Amino acid sequence: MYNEKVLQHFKDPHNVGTMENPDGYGEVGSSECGDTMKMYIKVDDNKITDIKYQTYGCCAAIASSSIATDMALGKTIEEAQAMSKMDIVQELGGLPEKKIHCSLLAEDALKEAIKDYKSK
Amino acid sequence: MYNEKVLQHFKDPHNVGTMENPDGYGEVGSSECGDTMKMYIKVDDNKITDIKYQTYGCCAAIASSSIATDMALGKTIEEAQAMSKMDIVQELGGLPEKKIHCSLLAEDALKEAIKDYKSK
Amino acid sequence: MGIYLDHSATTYVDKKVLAKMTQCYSETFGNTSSQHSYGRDAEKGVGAARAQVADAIGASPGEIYFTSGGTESDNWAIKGVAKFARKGHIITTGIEHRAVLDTCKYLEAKGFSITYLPVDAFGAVRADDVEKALQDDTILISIMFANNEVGTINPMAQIGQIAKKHGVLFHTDAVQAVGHVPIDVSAIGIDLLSLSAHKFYGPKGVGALYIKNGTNIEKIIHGGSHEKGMRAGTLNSPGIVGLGAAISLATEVMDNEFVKEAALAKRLKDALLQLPKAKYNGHPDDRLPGNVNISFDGIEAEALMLHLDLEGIAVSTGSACSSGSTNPSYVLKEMGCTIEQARAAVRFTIGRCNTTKDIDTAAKKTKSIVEKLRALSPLFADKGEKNV
Amino acid sequence: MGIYLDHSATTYVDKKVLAKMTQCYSETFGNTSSQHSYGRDAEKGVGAARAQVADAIGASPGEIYFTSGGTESDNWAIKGVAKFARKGHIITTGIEHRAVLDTCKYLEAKGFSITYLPVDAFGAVRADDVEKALQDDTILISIMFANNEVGTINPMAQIGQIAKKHGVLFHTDAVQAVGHVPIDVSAIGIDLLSLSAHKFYGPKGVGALYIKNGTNIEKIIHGGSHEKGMRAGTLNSPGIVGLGAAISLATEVMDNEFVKEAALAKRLKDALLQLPKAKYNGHPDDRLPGNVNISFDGIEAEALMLHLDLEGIAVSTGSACSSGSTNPSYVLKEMGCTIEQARAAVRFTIGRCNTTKDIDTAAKKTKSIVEKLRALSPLFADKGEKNV
Ligand SMILES: Cc1ncc(COP(=O)(O)O)c(C=O)c1O
Ligand SMILES: Cc1ncc(COP(=O)(O)O)c(C=O)c1O
Repeated sequence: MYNEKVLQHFKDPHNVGTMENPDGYGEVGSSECGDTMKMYIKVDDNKITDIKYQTYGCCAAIASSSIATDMALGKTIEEAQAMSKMDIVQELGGLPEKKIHCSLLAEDALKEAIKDYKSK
Repeated sequence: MYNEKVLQHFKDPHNVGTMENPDGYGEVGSSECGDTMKMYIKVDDNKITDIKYQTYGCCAAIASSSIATDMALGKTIEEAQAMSKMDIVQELGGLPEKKIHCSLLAEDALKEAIKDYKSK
Repeated sequence: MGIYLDHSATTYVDKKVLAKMTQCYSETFGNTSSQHSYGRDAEKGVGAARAQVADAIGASPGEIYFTSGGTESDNWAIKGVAKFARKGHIITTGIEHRAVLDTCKYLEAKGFSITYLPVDAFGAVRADDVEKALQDDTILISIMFANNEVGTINPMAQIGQIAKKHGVLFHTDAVQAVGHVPIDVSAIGIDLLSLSAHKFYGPKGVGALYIKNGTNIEKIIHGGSHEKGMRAGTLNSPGIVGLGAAISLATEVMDNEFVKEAALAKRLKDALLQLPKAKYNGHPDDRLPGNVNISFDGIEAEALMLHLDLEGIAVSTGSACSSGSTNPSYVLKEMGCTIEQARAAVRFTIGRCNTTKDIDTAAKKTKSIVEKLRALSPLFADKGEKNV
Repeated sequence: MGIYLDHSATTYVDKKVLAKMTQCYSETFGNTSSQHSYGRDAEKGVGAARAQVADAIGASPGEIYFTSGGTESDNWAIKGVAKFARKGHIITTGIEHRAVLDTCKYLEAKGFSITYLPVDAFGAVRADDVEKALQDDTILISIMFANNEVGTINPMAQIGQIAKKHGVLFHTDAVQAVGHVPIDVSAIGIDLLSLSAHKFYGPKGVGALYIKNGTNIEKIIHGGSHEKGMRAGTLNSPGIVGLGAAISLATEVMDNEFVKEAALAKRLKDALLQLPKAKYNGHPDDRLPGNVNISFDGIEAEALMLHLDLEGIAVSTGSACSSGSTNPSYVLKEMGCTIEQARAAVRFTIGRCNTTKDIDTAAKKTKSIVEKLRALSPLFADKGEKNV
């Protein structure tokens, strides 16, 4: 049901962890399925230079978190803000239809973190 | 479903045939299932000395006809008249329950033939 | 080894099909609902089978629902449509399999009205009759593709057109036809089609119902979300894999088998009709290739069948003398046969394994047994008449 | 080779059972309705299987009706009794399999009234509650023998006595129990019992319904006079022979298997409960021997299950995040678990092939994956608390 790339990210997710004094912090919970994510970003010169997260959720949620943070790293704030859940799903090479909503968690957490950064 | 003895009589029925100038003749048709039997007897000194029949019917009807005529041969008229379908079934070593009624044909035909003989 | 000439009753499972099933019983044995690799492997097998079944009848895989056999498929199609509609009129025929007839009788007792169409002397429904029977509240036409006793094939394309023209759902019990004659549900205009694996060298206890996308039908087995929530129960994946393999194989060999079986059937028919007073039942051409059904005047079919059995030859009879009353084939009676003719009818159904030698042996034995039984029979007097 | 710890989902078919089935698929393949030797041989196999099933549960062969599996048996038992009664009240529980629950919901929509009894924290129904729920118009009590998720066994003897005392029919879904724990329908006072072969090393797609002689029940599949006119359809004789062989074998090895599986389950449980914040679900003693169900705080069961799968270990989870909403196990919720606990529950079900080594490997891998997932989880903070 999950493709190889999804399973790879699920098995060894990238960028896992927390951050002391992040420039931006976002926390979201999916009302749909109870998945939860905390995201931490470090921003330098309008670019995301470090990113960390913790995720509680299924395989799709974990893999989406991993690849979304990979994708965001190095991007400008504007570029990162433009990322949608479908970009994440595409980068993963697809998710089962029922699981597509799980990737929204990463999109939302990233947006929250950026919002927090901007508000400072 | 049928035992060996039944199948043996069915395969090679005894006493099949017709008779010129029988001493008694009976013809019966089962209203239940359309089976038909014609029976011919020769009587000498109150004993059945020859017996022949034709039967249209299933395996149980044919086997019953065969063994019933075997049983009747050599019997006195009174003994033959006393034969019931259950005697026939027993001599055959049993019939499937649904098929027990088929042996009535032979009993009835024999009784008809005896009646005909007596009426002469 | 015996000679099996009862392939319409059931078939053995083809060796290649069985090998696939065995693998599935012992290795890819997972529950298709499980998300681990055992479950995914089982699901892969079921998915492939779904595509194979769809391919064989011109459907798409999403329109194939697996069941426990032809009987359940028939029950589901008819009750499922009736339940959705809640009330109305159903058109069927008097020669359907009991899985259809008894289901219709059950619905009749529940307040549905049913028309049982007559058939012609060959056992075929007239398309005209179907159209004439239509009512404003007709919810379903259920007419079998090919009859199980005499093999006659109904005018499916014409009936399909009528159903489409009047917007009425069309179900066909194609249990005897699938795997033996070409079927294209969309070309014909079929909305629901029942099939069963054990009639084409697949396993018993597994079948399918084709449900055209968008058809208004309810489920009849509740629990679980299997088969898109339409048929609950752990999927019989080995059986389904067997069904898929069997239908593919049947499609592959269909043309050759048709020609072979039809030739053997003709050979058997020609040999048996040399007997006087032997009546050939069913359509001369529009019939299943392997079916030969003949009434031998003056004999009782069960007796002939059992004699052949004692010689190692398996055939079948429509009628059976049981429970104190004979039930001569209602199919033959509907076709206008007398009760005597119906009681005298024997069905030979030729299959993949049969050879010319089988047929010649069967014909020879049949002839001598018929003669023997006729000699025993008070009903038969050969007056040298021609066959009818 | 992987480690299969999902035997409650389904089992592989035992080699000896499969050999019997294979013989039946290719040699004694006749239709049991046929009167020739092929049919009689098939019927002999089915008759023997019927006696084997009857023996295993303390019934007589005439009380065993073959079906397409546990789901159909459950549907038949409940709808069949309801149809006969026409109206009335049914008592069941909130932790039944969906084959029972969905059938009850269907009947509820048709006007029957249903009581869904609660269970205690271990997942067991209280016999008292059953008695209290009885109404004048109660037509059926349907309570599962053992639960499929947590393995808890219900107080069957007490419920049987209550049913008998009040003259109410008693059905039990014993799909998980048959072949694993001793069952005697007459000693317990069961009127209807569902079982399914694929839960005890028999084939999928075949099951049985025990119907005590004299029980008022209607059929749900129409057509043909198979199974004394109660379940139409060509008998799945190879499947039935497999069911018979499997149930005999299961009865034979039951005592040894029970002891072995219970010991392995204890070993696994003890190992896993070394993890902090791991909650053992279900009854400590009155449960199926091979079942271990544990909630690991702060993790999502699907993630644990998939990680184990990547390591070749097959386990199952009650909950699944699908269609935009998580459906945490209703069984665990009924037992009083929080949604988080329900989402964190993983079921290990040990079977005939498992070894101590399997268990130790599974325990080790599970522990390290749980730790890894907890490190990833924003919800888990190990505060060194004791397990509950
Ligand atoms: C025309 C027809 N319909 C339905 C059935 C029932 O199919 P199954 O035996 O798979 O239940 C049969 C065969 O038994 C059949 O010949
Ligand atoms: C308790 C219980 N009842 C019913 C069923 C359904 O049985 P089947 O899969 O044979 O339809 C299952 C298993 O799937 C079960 O565990």
